[in-house]
Amino acid sequence: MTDLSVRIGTLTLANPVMPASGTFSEGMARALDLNRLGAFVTKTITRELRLGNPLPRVAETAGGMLNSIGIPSQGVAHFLEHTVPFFAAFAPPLVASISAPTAEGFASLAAALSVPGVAAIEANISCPNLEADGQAFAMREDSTAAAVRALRAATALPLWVKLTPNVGEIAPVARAAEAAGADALVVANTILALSIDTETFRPRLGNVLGGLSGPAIKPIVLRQVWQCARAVRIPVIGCGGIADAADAVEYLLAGATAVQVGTATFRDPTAMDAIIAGLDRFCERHDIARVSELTGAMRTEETDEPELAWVNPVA
Amino acid sequence: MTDLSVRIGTLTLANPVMPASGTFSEGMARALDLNRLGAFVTKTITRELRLGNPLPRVAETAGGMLNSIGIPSQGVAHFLEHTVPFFAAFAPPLVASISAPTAEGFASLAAALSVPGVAAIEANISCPNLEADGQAFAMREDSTAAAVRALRAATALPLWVKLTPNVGEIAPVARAAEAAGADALVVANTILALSIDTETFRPRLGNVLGGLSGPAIKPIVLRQVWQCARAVRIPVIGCGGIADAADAVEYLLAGATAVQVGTATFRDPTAMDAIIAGLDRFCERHDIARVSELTGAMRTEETDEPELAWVNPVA
Amino acid sequence: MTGEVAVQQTEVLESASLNAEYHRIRVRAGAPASQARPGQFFQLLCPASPAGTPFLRRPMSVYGADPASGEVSFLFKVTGIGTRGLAGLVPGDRLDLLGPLGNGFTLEPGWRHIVALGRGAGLATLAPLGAAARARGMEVTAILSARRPSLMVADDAFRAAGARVIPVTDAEGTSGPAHVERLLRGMIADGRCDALFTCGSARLLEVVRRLAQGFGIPAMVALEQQMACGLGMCFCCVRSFRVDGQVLHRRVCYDGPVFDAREALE
Amino acid sequence: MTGEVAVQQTEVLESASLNAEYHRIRVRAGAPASQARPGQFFQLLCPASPAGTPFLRRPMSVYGADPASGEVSFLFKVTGIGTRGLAGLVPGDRLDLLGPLGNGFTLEPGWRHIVALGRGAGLATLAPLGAAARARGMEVTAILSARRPSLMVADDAFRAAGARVIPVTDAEGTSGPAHVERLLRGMIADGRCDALFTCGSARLLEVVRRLAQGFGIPAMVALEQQMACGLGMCFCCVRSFRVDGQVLHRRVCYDGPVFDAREALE
Ligand SMILES: Cc1cc2nc3c(=O)[nH]c(=O)nc-3n(C[C@H](O)[C@H](O)[C@H](O)COP(=O)(O)OP(=O)(O)OC[C@H]3O[C@@H](n4cnc5c(N)ncnc54)[C@H](O)[C@@H]3O)c2cc1C
Ligand SMILES: Cc1cc2nc3c(=O)[nH]c(=O)nc-3n(C[C@H](O)[C@H](O)[C@H](O)COP(=O)(O)OP(=O)(O)OC[C@H]3O[C@@H](n4cnc5c(N)ncnc54)[C@H](O)[C@@H]3O)c2cc1C
Ligand SMILES: Cc1cc2nc3c(=O)[nH]c(=O)nc-3n(C[C@H](O)[C@H](O)[C@H](O)COP(=O)(O)O)c2cc1C
Ligand SMILES: Cc1cc2nc3c(=O)[nH]c(=O)nc-3n(C[C@H](O)[C@H](O)[C@H](O)COP(=O)(O)O)c2cc1C
Ligand code: FES
Ligand code: FES
Repeated sequence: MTDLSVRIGTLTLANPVMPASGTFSEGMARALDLNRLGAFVTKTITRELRLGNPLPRVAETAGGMLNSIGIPSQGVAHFLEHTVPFFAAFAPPLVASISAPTAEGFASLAAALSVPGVAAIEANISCPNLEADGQAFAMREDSTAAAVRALRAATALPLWVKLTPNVGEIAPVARAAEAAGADALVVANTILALSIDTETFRPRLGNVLGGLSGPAIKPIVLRQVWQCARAVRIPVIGCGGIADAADAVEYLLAGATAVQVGTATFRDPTAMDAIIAGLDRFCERHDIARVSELTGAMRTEETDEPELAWVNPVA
Repeated sequence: MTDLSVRIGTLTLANPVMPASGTFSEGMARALDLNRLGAFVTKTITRELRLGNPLPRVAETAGGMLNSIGIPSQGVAHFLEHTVPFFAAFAPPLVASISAPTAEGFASLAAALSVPGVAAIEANISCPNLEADGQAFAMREDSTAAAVRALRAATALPLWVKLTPNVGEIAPVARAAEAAGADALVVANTILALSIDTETFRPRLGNVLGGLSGPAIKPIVLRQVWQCARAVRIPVIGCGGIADAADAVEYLLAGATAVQVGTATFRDPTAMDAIIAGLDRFCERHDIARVSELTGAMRTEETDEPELAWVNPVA
Repeated sequence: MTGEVAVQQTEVLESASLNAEYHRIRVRAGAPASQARPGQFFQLLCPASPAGTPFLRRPMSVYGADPASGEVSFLFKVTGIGTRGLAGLVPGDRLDLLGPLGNGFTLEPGWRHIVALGRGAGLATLAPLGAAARARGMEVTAILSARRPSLMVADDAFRAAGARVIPVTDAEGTSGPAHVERLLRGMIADGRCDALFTCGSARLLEVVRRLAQGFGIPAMVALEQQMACGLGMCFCCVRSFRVDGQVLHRRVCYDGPVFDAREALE
Repeated sequence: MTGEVAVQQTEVLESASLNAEYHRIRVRAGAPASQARPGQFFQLLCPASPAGTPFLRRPMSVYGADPASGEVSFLFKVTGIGTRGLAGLVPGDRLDLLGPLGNGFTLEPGWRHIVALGRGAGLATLAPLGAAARARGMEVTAILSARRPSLMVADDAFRAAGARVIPVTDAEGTSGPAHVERLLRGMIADGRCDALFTCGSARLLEVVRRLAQGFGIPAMVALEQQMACGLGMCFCCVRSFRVDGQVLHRRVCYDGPVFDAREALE
């Protein structure tokens, strides 16, 4: 038996595997023993009630899928009255994902959710910032810092900040979030993408653009996790295309302390269960006592001065 | 018979399908009638002789591949003495892809290659800029503008500028290239990525990081082509994950005037031939007389004010 | 949604093309799959085929499920890459099911006569209702609609269950909503319509909704929507409902796929 | 590189497991594939299997090619997802080949006795050389190296062609470079080694290079390297060579895979 526990700041998780926001809800209890999971991360909520984006909301692509669900939110009251009590019956800690159009909005929502039963706040700052022309907060260091500072002042709960992969360089954004008081980073949300039906000439999503997730994005997000983990001291939670235990190990080796699983759950709602069991077996096979030893354990040799590459390590 | 010809600035191509730089060389003549192609785009060359990156140089991923070939360049003399004469025997125009570590280096290389037999210059500005801490030129508007301005002054040949997808927002970079004198944009190069062997704990590429290409990236680059085509008036040449005629049509609908095919050629060196034939059939089936009518023909309806999405159209 | 849900590897026992458009497969599944009730569905991991590799699962109603033999069957229209892959299965192949999912049809003990009204692939969803209602001693009338007689499916299943089948088709000019409404009004007048069940046609749903509201008859509709998770987690499968004058979204996979026909919009 | 290259859909005629590690398949291909010469190779689009879906093609030497019957065969070690998929093929399945690719071995008319020296999967590459040399009236000695006798392959092909086979194995302690070098020096002394051919072992290449340089004997090595395009376009398959005191890169797929053994590094 491997010691699968990991520490994310002050929070200790029984194992490093948890669902990604928006791909998990009460319904999973039908297919999986929820007590197996390292934590629960709920669908992003906003303060207001919202219906979400026009349909169709998902489309298939090679090795992945696009979605533009939007945030169909039932608001704070519903979350406190239904979601928190439902998950209180289980052992893993509950992480509440939130979003807002302003830094102040983030802060007040985090404050409203800082109640017993909520173990941490995950701030989904990949959403558009109304104070910056609708650009996502996480696309810029300054707007990231502003949102995280406001959040930090508003809650004593552990604060996880979820970054967007839609940036040229993610390390500076990661550093800005850390400096502003984040306890952990979640890397990353979906990659902005487009798919067009060549028979109808129409976009395949009602919202035109959507977010790409699934195995297709794994090498990209893995690179960003590696870049972030080298840039900050706080834990990084990897998220992007993880479907099996080997994928999870790859993220840990790149520097992640824990992982979130999203799209894989749609193909197999028991995927996280298999990943947890697989991590245990992997560590036993490699004679590793604690799964946390894998974090950042990628081996790179000193090579000769690498030549300038046309595609270049930017960090 | 559809009219497959397209115009890229002053250059008219017999059809919109050409190879992507680095995935094409004389060797393809063994498998394909080169006269079928819309143009030839050669592997990026530099002024100096170079060996390229350490091995392994490629790795497989879900729906795609990573590469870190680097630019093993035999230099200008070899290009003028061997490459130009070889392709002179064929009808399609020859586009010379170049790279350099400084704006001045780009300019002098372009000047050296502005010879009869070279129909256009493709500037691969996804390479690191020695004057900006090794960041790729195409990651910033200012360095893009500087490189393109220097190139524009150095050559009278049509100037294609190949952008990097590794940016948060590509439209401003596209506009900077246009304003500085680019005749066309190639969108885009590979996406920076990482893959780790979980048995050896080592990166799968000798260079650690590499560029992701193939079907996995199609929805991402398609989105960027759409964003660029809306941002500029010059033609956009789409490049990323195109493997069949439907993929090519998707790019045209998103706003591309022509397409480049890279990785698909590795699985099937006759892929471009099939794409050209497929475009012809597609247009006939849809009663479209000229393939150029497809450019930008994606239909988007006026929808109700879309709700703010957690993943948001940024352009 | 009720009951246990599992990912199951099943074995294909039969795979048969029924006509130009429809196909049926039967698999050996065991519990809990074979305990699926009429109106419930499964998410099928369709095999790759030359048509392509489906990434998402495909929702498919249970056409037949027998807890005794452990067998489950599906009847489907071959439309895109997923169903084309399914139709290529041969006996001995494996098929990966997730389910049973969703809330099935309910049959109130007091009903003596129910009417099922469907079209196209919707007939596959309604089919198991025939036997279930008959087993509870109810009379069943099935008005089955298709483009032409040769594309009719599930009529045999209804007949085998002892239902009265009224086929209507475009080719014969009998499938229009006006004609169907006349048939239904006749049954209601005769007291032979204690509940209405529909699937597969927006126009027929419109007729059902009008009659259910007008005559106060319980009416259920099984709705379709593209799905990713099938477990209520992703919110891609919502449809609009009017409840107490307000429009709201419900998830077909989790809140349905069977809904009160009087509330379903479009 | 010479000759026409084509993408061909072939039909698997035979698929046989040879021992714990090696597998052989034979396909019906027709021209130009069946005109492949010893040392040339194909890029195989290996089928998906439970082990995974290979994205890139896999290089595989021609083990046998017969223009008369149009058949081509491959002998390979089952190592990763590509070769595992290949080993799962059964007669009647399709296999997509790209080739023939690369420059094969050359046999100079003046040679009377050649020596082939290989190990492991490299034996598959050398195998067709036996028949080709015999057909040109040359004597062939094949020193075939394996970990243990039960993992030896291609010895039957050499014997069938009329070659003299000297098996050497780790298990029997006969495969060390020193012993092999003694065997070779003996043949050279006897005048029975006009040219050397090697594949599959860096240590054996080292021996060959030393003897070739020392005695001025022509020597060829077939090298391996991971490939993407197979047509000289991508530069992922380079290896290092020392030519006129300078180290340079050559592409295994296009400039090779057969090279002058005296120039090949490591
Ligand atoms: C609860 C439920 C039960 C169903 N039961 C049946 C049945 O018993 N028999 C039958 O023939 N069909 C049934 N359908 C429809 C069936 O799911 C689709 O025909 C099927 O998903 C098409 O997949 P494809 O890959 O062949 O088509 P494609 O057009 O290639 O599919 C592309 C995407 O659209 C989705 N999609 C396409 N059409 C539909 C549709 N009508 N409903 C939902 N998603 C769709 C697919 O799932 C996939 O995600 C049911 C749908 C639902 C929601
Ligand atoms: C010109 C040439 C001829 C060859 N002929 C034979 C032969 O006749 N019999 C035989 O058993 N093997 C031969 N090989 C080696 C064979 O190509 C590899 O064993 C095979 O590619 C492994 O693929 P895999 O997916 O099973 O392994 P994986 O380890 O999953 O492959 C991962 C990647 O590494 C590459 N790779 C792994 N091992 C090798 C290798 N030794 N050489 C080149 N690429 C490799 C694969 O092609 C793939 O791209 C030859 C190689 C070359 C270059
Ligand atoms: C259907 C769907 C809905 C999502 N909703 C949210 C959300 O509400 N909030 C959020 O932060 N991320 C959301 N995501 C992104 C995921 O949490 C995750 O970051 C992304 O899908 C990448 O991981 P994966 O490849 O494992 O799916 C959603 C993803 C999907 C596929
Ligand atoms: C092996 C390989 C080598 C490449 N070399 C170059 C290069 O030298 N210059 C360049 O601009 N792009 C290079 N590229 C990028 C391609 O031109 C293209 O932009 C990218 O692969 C995306 O297209 P694809 O998905 O069709 O392959 C290379 C790509 C690959 C796979
Ligand atoms: S399919 Fe995910 S909520 Fe219905
Ligand atoms: S495999 Fe592409 S150059 Fe050799």
